[in-house]
This record gives sequence, C-alpha cells and structure tokens, in this order.
Amino acid sequence: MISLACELAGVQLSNPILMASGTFGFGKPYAALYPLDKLGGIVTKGLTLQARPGNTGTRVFETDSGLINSIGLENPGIPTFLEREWEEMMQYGTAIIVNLGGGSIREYAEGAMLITEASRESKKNGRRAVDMIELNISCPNVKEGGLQYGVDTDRAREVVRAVRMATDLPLLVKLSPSARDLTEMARMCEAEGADGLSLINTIQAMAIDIRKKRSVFDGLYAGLSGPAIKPIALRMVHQVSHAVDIPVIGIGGIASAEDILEFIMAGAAAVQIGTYNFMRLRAGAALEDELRELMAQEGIRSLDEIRGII
Amino acid sequence: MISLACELAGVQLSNPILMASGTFGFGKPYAALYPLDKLGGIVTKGLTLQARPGNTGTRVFETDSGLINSIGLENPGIPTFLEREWEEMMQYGTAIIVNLGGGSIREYAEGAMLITEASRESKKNGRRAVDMIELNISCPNVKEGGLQYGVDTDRAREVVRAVRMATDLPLLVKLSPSARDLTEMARMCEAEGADGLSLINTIQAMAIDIRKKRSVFDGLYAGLSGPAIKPIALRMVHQVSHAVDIPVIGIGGIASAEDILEFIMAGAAAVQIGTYNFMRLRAGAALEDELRELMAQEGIRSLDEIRGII
Amino acid sequence: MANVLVNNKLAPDIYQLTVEGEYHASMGQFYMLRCWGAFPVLSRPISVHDINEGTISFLYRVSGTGTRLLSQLKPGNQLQLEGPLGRGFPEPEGRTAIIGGGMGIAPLLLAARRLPDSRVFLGFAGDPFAVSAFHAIHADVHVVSGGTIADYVEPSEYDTILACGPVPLMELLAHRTKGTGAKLFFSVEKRMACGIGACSGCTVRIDGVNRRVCVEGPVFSAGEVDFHDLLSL
Amino acid sequence: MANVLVNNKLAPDIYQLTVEGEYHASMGQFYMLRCWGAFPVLSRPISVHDINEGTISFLYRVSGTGTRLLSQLKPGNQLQLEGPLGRGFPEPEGRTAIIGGGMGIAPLLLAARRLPDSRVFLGFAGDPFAVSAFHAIHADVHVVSGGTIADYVEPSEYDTILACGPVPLMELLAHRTKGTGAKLFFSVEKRMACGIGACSGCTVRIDGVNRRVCVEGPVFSAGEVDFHDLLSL
Ligand SMILES: Cc1cc2nc3c(=O)[nH]c(=O)nc-3n(C[C@H](O)[C@H](O)[C@H](O)COP(=O)(O)OP(=O)(O)OC[C@H]3O[C@@H](n4cnc5c(N)ncnc54)[C@H](O)[C@@H]3O)c2cc1C
Ligand SMILES: Cc1cc2nc3c(=O)[nH]c(=O)nc-3n(C[C@H](O)[C@H](O)[C@H](O)COP(=O)(O)OP(=O)(O)OC[C@H]3O[C@@H](n4cnc5c(N)ncnc54)[C@H](O)[C@@H]3O)c2cc1C
Ligand SMILES: Cc1cc2nc3c(=O)[nH]c(=O)nc-3n(C[C@H](O)[C@H](O)[C@H](O)COP(=O)(O)O)c2cc1C
Ligand SMILES: Cc1cc2nc3c(=O)[nH]c(=O)nc-3n(C[C@H](O)[C@H](O)[C@H](O)COP(=O)(O)O)c2cc1C
Ligand code: FES
Ligand code: FES
Repeated sequence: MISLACELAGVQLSNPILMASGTFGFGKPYAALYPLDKLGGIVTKGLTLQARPGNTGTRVFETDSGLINSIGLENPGIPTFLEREWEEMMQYGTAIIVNLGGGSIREYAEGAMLITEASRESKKNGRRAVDMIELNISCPNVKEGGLQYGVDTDRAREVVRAVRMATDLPLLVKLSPSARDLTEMARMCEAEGADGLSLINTIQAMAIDIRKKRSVFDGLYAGLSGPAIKPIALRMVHQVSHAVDIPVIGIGGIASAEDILEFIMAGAAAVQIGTYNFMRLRAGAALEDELRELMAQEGIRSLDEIRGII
Repeated sequence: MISLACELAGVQLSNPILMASGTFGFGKPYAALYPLDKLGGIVTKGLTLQARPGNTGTRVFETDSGLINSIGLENPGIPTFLEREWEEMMQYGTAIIVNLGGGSIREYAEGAMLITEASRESKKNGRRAVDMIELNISCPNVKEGGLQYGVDTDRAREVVRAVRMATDLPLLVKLSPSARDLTEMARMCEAEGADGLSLINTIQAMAIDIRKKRSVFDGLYAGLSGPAIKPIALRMVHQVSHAVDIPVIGIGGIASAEDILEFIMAGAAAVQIGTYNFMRLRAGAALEDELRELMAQEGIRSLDEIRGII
Repeated sequence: MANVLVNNKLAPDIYQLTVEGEYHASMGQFYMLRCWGAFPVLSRPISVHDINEGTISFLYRVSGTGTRLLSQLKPGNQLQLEGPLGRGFPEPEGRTAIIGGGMGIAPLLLAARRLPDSRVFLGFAGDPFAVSAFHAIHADVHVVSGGTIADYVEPSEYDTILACGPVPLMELLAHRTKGTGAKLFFSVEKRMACGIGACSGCTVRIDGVNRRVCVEGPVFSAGEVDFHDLLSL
Repeated sequence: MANVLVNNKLAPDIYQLTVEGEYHASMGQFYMLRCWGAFPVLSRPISVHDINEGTISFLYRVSGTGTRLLSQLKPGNQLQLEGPLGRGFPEPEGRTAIIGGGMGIAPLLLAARRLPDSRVFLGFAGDPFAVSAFHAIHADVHVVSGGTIADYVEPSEYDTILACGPVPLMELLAHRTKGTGAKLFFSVEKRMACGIGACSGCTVRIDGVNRRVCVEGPVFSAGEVDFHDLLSL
C-alpha cells in the first residue's frame, strides 16, 4: 500500500491533496456529498478582518477550458468565521488552512492575530488548532489588498513581515502569477520566514460582452483558473520550487491524478484543487485513490521518489 | 456593405485580420487552400540573420484548449528568405510583415538592415516592398535572443533602438506576456519610435511526460497559445492599448469573429490569427466575411465605432 | 450517472430529456447536468420539469455548447446529475396562480402537478411548446401566444403567485403585484460554477444582502430582488 | 465535410471508418480528420487505409480524446477531412515486401491493393485485427502474432521494402536491411499541429537536415532518420 501521508510546514497531512481557497467554501457544501477526511486539508474561502460583500454583477464566466471569477473576496469576516464556521470545520477530520486577505497591512496583521489567538485558545481547550495560515497577496478581484501587494516584491515584503510577526502558526504565502519577478518574490518570502509558498492564484484576465459593449465584469478584469492555465502554473511551480528551499504547493488547473504527478515532479510538495471541484463535485472523494492507482501503475512507491525530479 | 479597410502604421490594409508569425509559414501552405488576398496581411515565420535549425525533440504538444510549441525559431535565414520566399509572397496580394528575431543586438540590427535594403531595392524596381517589420523580442523558445530581451524594459530598449535606427520601414514591436511591466515596456517602445505593438506572444509554459519523468520539451519550457490564453491576452491588449497612442495588434487565442470584436472593443487596431489556423485550415478564407456578418447583425457599421470602447 | 430514456425534440431547439431513476425533488428545484468530460468546464443548471414513478425529466432550450451536447444524448447514454439543488417554490397559501413565460415554463409543470387547484398561465412570444403536458395533468391551463402573459392575470385575485420567465416579465409581475396582498415568488437564473453554495458565484442582492441562487434560491420572494444582478447574467 | 457511411469496431479499440466521396490519394498519404468544434484544439492525422469507388476508409485505434470522438461517429454524421497530405510510398522497384506491425498496418492495405505482386507481412503483439481485408485483395499475406514480424522477413530477398509500425520495429528493420541492397521506406509519426507544412512542428532530422513529416514525409527512406526525434513523440 502506497502511503501518501506527508509533512507540510511542520503539519502532518494524510495526503498532499488540499482544496483551494474560494472553491470549497468552508467545506460544508461538500460535506453533504462525501466524507471530508479523505482530504489532505481544506483552505477556507479568503477571509478578511471585516466582512465583505464582494463584487456586483456577473461573478463567474466560463471560457475555453477556463473559468473567470470576480467574487471579490465576499466573506463573513474573521470573527464571524471563528464563531460560526470553524467549529464545524474541526469535525471534518482534515487540516484547516485559513486563507487570509486584507485591505491594508494593518488589517492583514490584525486578522492574523485574531486567528492565532483563537487557535491557541482552542488548542488549550484540547481542541483542534488552525493548522496553517495561507496569506493571500494575490487576489486579482479586489481594489484594495490582494494584487496590489502581490506584484512588487518590496510591497509584498511589508505584508509578509507584518503577518509573520503577528502569528506563530505555520505560514504559507500565496503568490500571484502577476508578480513582476516571481522567483525574487519567492525568495523574499523565504527570507522573511514563510514556511511555504502556494501558487498560482488566478491569472488576471478579461471577457467582453460584445452585445452590451462592456466588460462582462463590473470590476473590468477578473481571475482566470481551470485547465486552461495548467501549463503556465506548472512552469511557475517548477521555477519557484527550484529557487527556494521551503515547500511549494502547486495550484492551477489540476484535474486528474496525472496532473498531480506532473506538479509533484515539477517540485511541488503538495497540491491544491480548485476549479476541478466544480467540474466534478466529488473530485475530493476520488483523487487520493486515483493518485495511488496511478502511482502503482507507474511503479512509483512514494512521492518523495519523484518530487522535483525535473 | 461594411468596409473593413484600415490603416495600420501608415500601411493600407484591406482588413484588420493578419496571420500570426509561425503559424502561417511564408503563406505557401495556405495558398494551396484559398486565395490569400482575402487576408489583411501575413506575418512571416520569425527570421534571423543566420539560418537556424530550431529545437530537437517534441515541438508541438496539445493541452486543454491550448497548444504548447517549442519550434525554436527554425528558419532559413533572412538572405535565403529574400532570395527564395519573398518573391512568391509578393504574388499573394496582401501585406507582408517580416517577423524579425535575433541572437544579439547586432544580429537584430543587421537583419533589419538587410530587409530594409532589399525592400528599398524592390520598390525601386517597381515591385512590392516589405510592408512592415515586426520585431520579436518575445520568443520563449530560444536560449539567445527572444525572451532574454523581452522581460526587462531597459534591455528591450537597446534592441528597439538599434532596430529603429536600422530601418525606416514601419516597425511593430511584438511584446511578451512575461514582460515585468507590460505598460512600461509598451511606453518605452512608443518613445523609441515604434509605429505599433503586437501582443501577445505565447506564454511560457511547461508540460511533463510522467511516464518518461521528463519535460515534454528538450528545451524544458515552451510557449502556450490558443483559446486557453484568450482571456489573458484580451486583458493585456486592453491594458496596453489604453497606455499608448500607437496602434496595438491584438493576438492570442482568437478563434471567431466574436473574438475579433472583443479585441477591437478592448482597443486593438487589428488582430492576428495564430493557432486557429491549425484548428481550421481555411480560417483565413472565412473570417473576414464572418466578421462582416456579425457586425451587420450587431448594427456596427465600422470598427472605428467600437474600437477601444471599453 | 443515470440512464437516458428519451430525449425528444418538442419544438425548434426545445428538448425534453427523461432519465431513469427514483428522484425526489420539490417544485422549482434544479439539478446540475453534465454529459461531457473536461469541456466545457462547468455543469449546467436545469430545473426539474417533471417527476414520475421511476423517471425524472428536464425541459431545455439549446442555447450554447452545453445544451447542444445535452440535445445529442440518445436513449441508453449516461447523464450525470447532481441534485436536487436549491430551494423550490414554497407551498402556496390560498388562491394560487402559476405563471410561466417562454422557457420559464420548465419548472412549472411539477408545480402544476402538485397544485391541482391553482390556475396556470403560460405565455409565449412565438409558438407555444410543451403545453400539452400541462393540459394533460391540469384542468385550468391558459396558454397565450404573443403579448405578455402578465396582461392575462389579475394579481389581486390571488393569494400566491408562482412565476418563472424572462427578467422583464418578472419585473412587470413584481410591479403589478405590489400592494395587492398577493405574494409573488419567482425562480431566477444566474451563472453558476458549483451549484452547491461553495463558490459564491451566483449571488443576487436581496434586501441588500447577497443570496446565493443555488442554495438560497433559485426561488425568491419577489420583494426586494435587485434586478441589476439578474440582468447582468 | 464528408458523410460517414460506416464506423465499425473491428477489435477492442480498433475502428474502421468509411466515408463517402471520390478520393484520390497515393498509398501512405494521410488526412487531418476532425469531427468536433474547438475541443480538442488540433485535428488528427490518420493514414488512408483504403480507397474504393465512392469511398475512402481509415483504420484507427482509440488512444485518446480525438480518436474516441472519431469512434462515436455514426452513419450520416459529418467528418471534416483535409488532404491527401504528405508524400506516400514511392512506386517500388523489383521484388517488394510490405511489412506492418500493429496499427502500422493502417496505411498498408492501399499499398497491398496497388502492389499485387508484393509479399505482405503483418505482425501483431496480440490478436491480429483487420487482416481479412488484406486476404480479400491480396494472395500473398502472412500474418504473425507474437514475436517480431522482422524475424519472418529476409531483407536480402527484396529490392524494396515498404514498412510501417512501432519505432523499435523500424529500427530493427533499418538495422537488418543495412548492406543488403534492399531499399527500405517507412512511414513515421510525429505530433502535428497544421499538417500542411506551416508550423514546423513535425520535423524529423534526416541526414542532419530537418524534414517536416507532414510534407516531406510521412514516408522516408530509412537511411538516415534520427530515431531520437521519432521516439520523442
Ligand atoms: C436554477 C436554474 C435553472 C434553470 N433551468 C433551466 C431549464 O429548466 N431549462 C432551460 O432551458 N434552461 C434552464 N436554465 C438556464 C440554463 O442553465 C442555460 O440555458 C444553460 O446553462 C446554457 O448553457 P449552454 O452551454 O447551452 O450555453 P452557453 O451560453 O454556451 O453557456 C455558457 C455559460 O453560461 C452559463 N449560462 C448561459 N445561460 C445561462 C442562464 N440562462 N442561466 C444560468 N447560466 C447560464 C452556462 O451555464 C455556462 O456556464 C436554468 C438556469 C438556472 C440558473
Ligand atoms: C502521418 C500519420 C499517420 C497516422 N495514421 C494513423 C492511422 O492510420 N491509424 C491510427 O490509429 N493512428 C494513426 N496515426 C496516429 C494518430 O494520429 C494518433 O493516434 C492520434 O493523433 C491520437 O489522437 P488522440 O486524440 O486519440 O490521442 P491523444 O493522446 O489524446 O492526443 C493528444 C495529442 O497527441 C497527438 N498524438 C498522439 N499520438 C500520436 C501519434 N501516434 N502520432 C502523432 N500524433 C499523436 C494527437 O494528434 C494530439 O495532438 C498517425 C499519425 C501520423 C503522424
Ligand atoms: C470562484 C473562485 C474563488 C476564489 N477565491 C479565492 C480566495 O478567496 N482566495 C485565494 O487565495 N484564492 C482564491 N481563488 C483561487 C484558487 O484558490 C486557485 O488559486 C485558482 O483558482 C487556481 O487553481 P484552479 O485552476 O485549480 O482553480 C478562487 C478561485 C475561484 C475559481
Ligand atoms: C507553432 C508556433 C510558432 C510560432 N512562431 C513564432 C515566431 O516565429 N515568431 C513570433 O513572433 N511568434 C511566433 N508564434 C507566436 C504567435 O505568432 C502568436 O503570438 C501566439 O501563438 C498567440 O496567438 P494564438 O493564440 O492565436 O496562436 C508562434 C506560435 C506558434 C503556435
Ligand atoms: S454556484 Fe457556487 S455558490 Fe452558487
Ligand atoms: S505539422 Fe505543421 S509543419 Fe508539419
């Protein structure tokens, strides 16, 4: 029996297949479909200190092998999350990673502190902690926060530093494909004490409604995900995982066990499944087994054998 | 009858639909299928001063709604092109745009000079000139030249300046989606005297053969094109055409008259069709009519009416 | 996976798809349908048209890639369905009108079946389609072609109105119902990615609060729907 | 666009597709086939298997998305074909052997039909398929299952050998033919984008020079093919 258990940023995962932020809610919609302990972990929808209503107008739009979304970080705010959603997430028996957004460095830092405190408190009471924070400096769908911080290394450094100071939880930084210099950005995060990197977030994209003669999205641009972006994401994961020593979580268009192996061979320590959850609502129930079967078929006994082989 | 005739960088085109470099050879393969005077123009395969053999191994690889290529600028060299291919291209009755590559600033400049001289000579003899040069600083598939120059604005400036000095032909610069700062790059080209910009070239991407445990391509990374990249290309064309006053030629995944209208509405002066030529070998024979029909249906009398409307 | 029994063309571009199985859904709920692999990316939301012993059926219009693929299904082919999803029409109180416009009649056959005492109004811009099934199961069915069906219903005569149709019809009904005391519920459409409440892609602003059409809808009380969000489909 | 007449399953995953029309192609040429819209992106290169009055047919193995879609074609469906493309087998001189391995038999039926004086060798790793058509039109057909078909042919007995099959078989034949005076031609495969010589995607190094399989091939004289390029399919 092939074991897929692995360690990521000091956290023990039953397998390296995580569910990506924004595509899995807080787990509940899928918990009705299959037991979530099949998953390596769940990354929450992006959370900010304050609740946010998100964007108006069209929010999801399909393109050839892609999905453009303009949700705009709609979320109930960290306090509400901690009160109303977290408890239930703990029952799922899988790692919980909180995706952290913010409109200012201060909001990021305060959010991180709130999560960290709540997590410490919970642990003290013998309950589950938040396993990691995934710092999102790469959301292309909000005016403030998000991409504003993810393009330039020096601006990003301030956020990473502030959040690193605010939390002792394992910290992942989620990078944007729009970073001016992706490997420089990655090395900066490593130097600032990030425990791992997640990439890629969606790629800034556009769709025009030629009948209405306007952008499909009220926010003009939005973020492209799905199989269309896989070859780009794979290249970036390869580049970054060869530039740093901390683990890299590969994200972008993954839609099969084959895709997962590609990302692991490119150097990823783990992967996240996003849009594929929509293409196949029960993807999370099946992928672990499918990965194991594929590995058996290819004579691969453990992912360590092939990680970063290329 | 809707007129699609337009002017681009001082050159009169019968319509704004050009065939993209590397997907149309020197026209001949398609001339056997339909009359090429239906086209606004043809951009030649990338040419360098010296002939190049291109890359070994797999050169084209299909992904979901995308095509990754690693041709590596295989071409017969500018002198051979001028002797053996150009003559025939002149017969097609459509604009000829030479896509210019190079391994060094010197090779770029000498190539430009050769083309410019030959064009001047030809004109003197009452024959057709080369209509434009499209300076390619964005090929992701060669070690020297190409992307090496297309990422950093200052490095790119040297090439653009050298080529601008070497030719008085209308000069387009073809930009890479990997440019660190795309609008800065675009403004630099404008300041250095470019007559127009073409974008985007393919996006650097990767595919892994999990059976062989190696990259599909001998050159590790290669370039993604096709419908998959359209939403990204459209966003970039919108960004750039709003940042400069010179015309922008929109390229990337265009596969219908609807797509053409999207690019024009985003601000493109003209478009180039690449991968779609492979999906539909006779695309060039049909698109002009299809565009006209669509415009009639939407009540658009001329492209000027909608250009950059968003 | 379910087995396709029938996939009949009822009118130009209008198909009725029936698959095998015991399904339980309330009127106005929908399923995410899919009969393809990776392309197109998303499954398609389609309302429950009818349920009978051992079968469920859908009524749909071919309007793009996904519905075209659905229309190519043959008996014996397999269809993936996830559902029933969303909250359908509430059990109506008092005198009830059921009003459908065009494709909006799709979710109303089940409603008509379950509410034999209601009055049913079906309006079409052109030739009516799929109305014989309504006549077959319900005594009080009014079909109108051309004009707007809203002109044939006097809202004040009803306590509850269940409706589905194009946004302008819904706006008109909302307008005419205001102040009559009748409660209007309608089923709305918005682009969906997940269909199960995970992505927040399908929100509509109701009373200033975001509601996800796929879980809190697709049926809403007409009250405070922000039509801008709907129109921006 | 051409009309599909038959699309028969001959063996597991092996189909023969026949379409209507007057086609003229030489043995070893191929067509780019397509029976879908935008997905998958590329058309698929498939050799001419046979031509008869008013029909052309293709023999193919379902090995991925494109060939799976081909296998779903029903009589009356439409197929796009571009071709004939490439340069087929040359007119052979003297005593001729035709050697096919596995799916490599596809382009050889037309060759067998046009070269009645040749000897035909067909080899299969497992159960043979599609061989009855060869027996029906040719007197001298040898079918072998298991082992390598190369063991059953003595190259020195022939002046010309026309072959198609997996790369290792081609390499073996090239090796055994060397120095015998027999001329070996084989049909090779490489990933193609355009199929008409426009993209330079399908090159194979021959005598140190790049040759495009789609226009200068798919048949090459065995001499100096760089097998690395082929293996890297
Ligand atoms: C809750 C709900 C119930 C529905 N019930 C029915 C029904 O019973 N019968 C019926 O014919 N149609 C129904 N629709 C509309 C149906 O979902 C669309 O017609 C269908 O998704 C179009 O897909 P396509 O691939 O054919 O078109 P395309 O235009 O190619 O689709 C492109 C994308 O836009 C989305 N889209 C396009 N039109 C709509 C729409 N009107 N609503 C939501 N998303 C859309 C598609 O899902 C897809 O993601 C319903 C929609 C919703 C939200
Ligand atoms: C000149 C030529 C003639 C051919 N004749 C035949 C024939 O008569 N019968 C037959 O069964 N097969 C033939 N092939 C192989 C056939 O083209 C592939 O099996 C087919 O393209 C696979 O497509 P797919 O979508 O099913 O597989 P996928 O693996 O999904 O295809 C993915 C991509 O790889 C390409 N590809 C995969 N395998 C091959 C291959 N072996 N050669 C070239 N490209 C490939 C596809 O075209 C596509 O672009 C021929 C190939 C060439 C080059
Ligand atoms: C609807 C939607 C919402 C998303 N929301 C977030 C978010 O809140 N925070 C975040 O970091 N990434 C978010 N993402 C990005 C995904 O987590 C992931 O990085 C991206 O979609 C690429 O992966 P995929 O191609 O597998 O979907 C969202 C993606 C989608 C499709
Ligand atoms: C096979 C192939 C070869 C290409 N060769 C060149 C080239 O020589 N020079 C160049 O500037 N662009 C080259 N390109 C890029 C295209 O011109 C175009 O910018 C890109 O493919 C995006 O457009 P598309 O999505 O419509 O194909 C090539 C693209 C392909 C697919
Ligand atoms: S479609 Fe995802 S929340 Fe409704
Ligand atoms: S496939 Fe394009 S040149 Fe051969």
